[in-house]
Amino acid sequence: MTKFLNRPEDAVTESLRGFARAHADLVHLEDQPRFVRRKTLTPGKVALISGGGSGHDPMHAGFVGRGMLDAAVPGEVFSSPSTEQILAAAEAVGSDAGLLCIIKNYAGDLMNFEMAMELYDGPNASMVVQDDVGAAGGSATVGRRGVAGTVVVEKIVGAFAEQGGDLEGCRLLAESVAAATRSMGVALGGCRVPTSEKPNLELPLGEMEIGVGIHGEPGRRRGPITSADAIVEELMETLLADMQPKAATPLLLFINGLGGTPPMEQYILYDAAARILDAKGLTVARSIVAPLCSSLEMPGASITLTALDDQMLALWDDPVHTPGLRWGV
Amino acid sequence: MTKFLNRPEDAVTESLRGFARAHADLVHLEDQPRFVRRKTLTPGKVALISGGGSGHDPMHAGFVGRGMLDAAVPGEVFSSPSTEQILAAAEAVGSDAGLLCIIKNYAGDLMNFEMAMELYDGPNASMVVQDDVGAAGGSATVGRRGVAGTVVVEKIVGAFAEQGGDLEGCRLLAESVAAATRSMGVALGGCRVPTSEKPNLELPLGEMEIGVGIHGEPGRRRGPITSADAIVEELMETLLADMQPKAATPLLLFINGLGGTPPMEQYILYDAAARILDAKGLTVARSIVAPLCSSLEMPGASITLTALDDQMLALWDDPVHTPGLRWGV
Amino acid sequence: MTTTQDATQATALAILDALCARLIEAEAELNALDRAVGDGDHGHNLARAANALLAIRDELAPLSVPEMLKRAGKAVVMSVGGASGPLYGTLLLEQGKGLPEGEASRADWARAFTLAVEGVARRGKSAEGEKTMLDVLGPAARAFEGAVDQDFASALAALSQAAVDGHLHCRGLHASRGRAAYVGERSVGQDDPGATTAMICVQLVAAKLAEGAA
Amino acid sequence: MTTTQDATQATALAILDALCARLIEAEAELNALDRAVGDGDHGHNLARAANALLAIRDELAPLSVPEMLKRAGKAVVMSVGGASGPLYGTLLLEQGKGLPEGEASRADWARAFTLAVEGVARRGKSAEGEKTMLDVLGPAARAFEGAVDQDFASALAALSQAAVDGHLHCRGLHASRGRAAYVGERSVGQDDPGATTAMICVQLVAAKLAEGAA
Ligand SMILES: Nc1ncnc2c1ncn2[C@@H]1O[C@H](COP(=O)(O)OP(=O)(O)O)[C@@H](O)[C@H]1O
Ligand SMILES: Nc1ncnc2c1ncn2[C@@H]1O[C@H](COP(=O)(O)OP(=O)(O)O)[C@@H](O)[C@H]1O
Ligand SMILES: [Mg+2]
Ligand SMILES: [Mg+2]
Ligand SMILES: [Mg+2]
Ligand SMILES: [Mg+2]
Repeated sequence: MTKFLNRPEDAVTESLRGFARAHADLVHLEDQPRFVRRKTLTPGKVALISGGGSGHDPMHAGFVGRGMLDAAVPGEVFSSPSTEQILAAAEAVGSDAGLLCIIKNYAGDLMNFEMAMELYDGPNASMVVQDDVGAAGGSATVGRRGVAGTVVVEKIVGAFAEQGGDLEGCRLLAESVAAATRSMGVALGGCRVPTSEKPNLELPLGEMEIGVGIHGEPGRRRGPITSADAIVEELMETLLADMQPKAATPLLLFINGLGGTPPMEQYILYDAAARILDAKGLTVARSIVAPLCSSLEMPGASITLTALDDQMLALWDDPVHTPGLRWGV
Repeated sequence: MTKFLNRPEDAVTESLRGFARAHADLVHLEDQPRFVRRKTLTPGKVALISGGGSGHDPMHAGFVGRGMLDAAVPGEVFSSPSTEQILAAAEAVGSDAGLLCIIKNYAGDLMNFEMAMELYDGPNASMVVQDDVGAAGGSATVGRRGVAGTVVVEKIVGAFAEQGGDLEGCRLLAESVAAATRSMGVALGGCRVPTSEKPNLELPLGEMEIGVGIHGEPGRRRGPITSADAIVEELMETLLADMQPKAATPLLLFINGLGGTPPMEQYILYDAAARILDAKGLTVARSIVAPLCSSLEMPGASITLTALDDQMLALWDDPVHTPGLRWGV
Repeated sequence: MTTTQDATQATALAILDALCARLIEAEAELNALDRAVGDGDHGHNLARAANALLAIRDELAPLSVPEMLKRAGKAVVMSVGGASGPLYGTLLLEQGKGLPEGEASRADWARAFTLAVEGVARRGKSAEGEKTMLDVLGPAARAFEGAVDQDFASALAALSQAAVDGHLHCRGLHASRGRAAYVGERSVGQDDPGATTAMICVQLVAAKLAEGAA
Repeated sequence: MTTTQDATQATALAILDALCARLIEAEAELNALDRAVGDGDHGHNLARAANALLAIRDELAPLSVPEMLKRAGKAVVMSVGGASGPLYGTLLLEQGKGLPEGEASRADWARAFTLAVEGVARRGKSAEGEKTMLDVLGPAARAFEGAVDQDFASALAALSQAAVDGHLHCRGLHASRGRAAYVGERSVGQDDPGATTAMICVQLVAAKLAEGAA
């Protein structure tokens, strides 16, 4: 396989070992059951945990640190972590102030977090991110998938928890940010799970999948690759139609690389998206262009928009110091 | 082409426009002639400029900001910027304290920087990074290529200039850091320049190029892809044989993704490299794992080692606030 | 001297071994099915479940059958991950919980199976007709309970046939649960990975029990 | 009324136009040659040079030939980038500097060409034998200077032939300058992109002058 691997089954283990060592100033890796937690916890703070299948780095382990998560629970590649892992992470970082689980909307994640919280003994709450407007079906029954918008929730609520927000406040804020957030992706090719011989999403050369999920789930439309402007226009139209932001609302515009698309192209997409928002008289208040919720080496990108209110905007700007996201001095 | 593009010829222009807008708090883009400079210059500071072909993001434009570069001069993809561009950047950021050019060792970069400095009117100095031990030939006549080690030079000397280091001090430090730095890359596939129909570096599936350059230049050996451990061992043996670090020397271990290799694999490589250094009794003092000197979407990575002295170590830790590299609070 | 109790335990362990072997063997095939809905881990998840069970086999061996099922279910629930970990774990756990301690009749077994399938539906917040494992498990449980008064071979045949029919019917459904729900219309005509493993497991259990009964 | 001066200017402009057209046309082919050394921009760089010259054509047109060459060289040096921008720019600039203002003899042209090639070598800190454009330009300049006393057609033929021979000889060399130096032994047997453009340009200039002379 065209990958740097020893035994494919060990990919997540070795990668997390390297990750924990490279960022030993910020995080600590527990094994059996496996989770990543902050090196030093802040007593009395509401603890934030998230988790899900691996292969979306830096999400979530890369967001453990000051101003974001207290623990992250990585499953196998593209596979929900187990109940046991989530419970162990909760017990390690949960405080009397409470524990908030930020869950992406996938059946496995939902069930495992739910069962872990049934077993967890402290005050806790959960919220589910469902920001992906790209899929063809699903929303009526299972809701929408949780994708890159999760990073926005983790950043903003992470800052709020750091400032002393209480559990119910954190949960409500997380719900508000999630409700104000929409994402949609596009892939120009597939990605390969280390232990699989075949790619997830088999796209003929020159075709793209509009509305793709972060595991290569099919989207709403497949067709020949068109210009960056035309692609962005299709994504933005869908996002904006669903979101209906008011003209004065400050928007966060987040271009997320899916892994195989270099920064040069991510910035081309950003430029196209910003031009569209300008033309509609909408305001880009904050921007981020980076592969924060990736899909292994998938060539593709997603666009996330969040309609920020004043509180969210201030919390977005608050310092964050994690392996995968840093700012504020 | 499997890329997000409008007119391929406009890729660099549109991407830089997006970049400058997304990071308008930190940088400013000039056009005709084109360069990126800090939004606010620090008067009296030695100015640092670098530049080279585009396609290596975040290098160099992503390193413009506090604690690193004052200006970056991006050429077309994989092609040196022109004399005119470099001169314009120099004139925009150069100060009475002087201007230091950090140049990667490629004929075009050397000549264009040299000519620009012949025309530039203020105090200036230049230094050339040649850290790549991977190539088969070249070093006897043209020296070595400049690759990811350039980032280390820019970071450390950037911090020194910020602290008030003078021009000759900056130049000498840059030379010392460069002399203490070695890099070597490996590619598992090629990359495609937007305006080209064909990939740079045509590797049969399942083969790797050991010692590859950051434009897909052939390395010293081509062969079947082996395990991550075996690949890292080959790179590390070559680096360490050339470098001969003393056991007590604090090392910077920098795993650089070339673009198409996801963080999961970069951390697997880090883990392998760190284990090798441990086994040899060498000390990993600082670590960084990130695609900082990429080659478009090339699947591959490079390893950079720098033997840090106390001054370099302290300067490495100094705050840096650029679009592509941030830390320190 | 072998008691009925021993025989039942031995049968349960033999079925456990066979199931684990079969799931480990089917890993690649099940991953491929799951890849069609943009995922690809169903085979890994089930193989992980099988390995988790084999790892505690010595611990399971001396237990009574209901305790064995509960312990096995807990291990799968806790350690496997994915959607199928909790779901198949719940199936085992609830099957164990539904059996009386001591001697259990065939009717007890059938009843417990129905209760276990209901437990899965609760855990998944789902129902038959949504193109999941429930579209195999539900009909299978009903068929077994309906035929349990007949001779054992016929009851097992009905169980097995219902699983196959359920799997076939499931293929034509439009997914509204799990990852496949996002595929929309494109899911129609494709096999659901969880329904496929459910059929494989039901068939294997029926065949093993039939062997024992013959 | 057309003066000799006008005629020379017109010839120079005609050559400029032909060169630019030829380089723009050859872009893809030259990129392909450069890709073999892991780069792929030589064609772009030369096309950019051609376009930079076409963009200032109106400014060049009224200039004397030496001034025209200097202005053209400066434009290429300043605005093209890559290694070939400075090198070809220097070639034009030094050719212009090497010519006397006013009427220039063929010997003056040949001398200036030799000086210009020396300028390129200085700029590139390189010499013949390193598998670069110099391996075409050097022999071409010597051949022209050596044959300039013969009739013009023969001198041009010698110029053109030397470029072709230089290019062929260059193919067998081991690169020790430019990007190709890193390819090591693998460069032997491959054409150097800069040497190829040098041959194309020398041949085209010779052919154009021969037309004019005929
Ligand atoms: N809510 C649910 N209720 C019942 N079964 C479900 C549900 N969600 C998923 N499934 C079943 O689980 C199978 C997928 O299992 P698996 O691939 O192991 O987990 P994941 O979906 O987390 O990747 C589906 O094919 C389906 O049969
Ligand atoms: N130092 C040098 N001296 C002379 N010619 C050189 C030198 N370096 C490169 N060249 C020539 O330049 C050509 C490459 O030009 P180009 O591809 O445009 O620039 P770059 O090498 O910067 O990509 C080479 O084929 C070679 O002929
Ligand atoms: Mg999964
Ligand atoms: Mg080049
Ligand atoms: Mg699955
Ligand atoms: Mg080139």
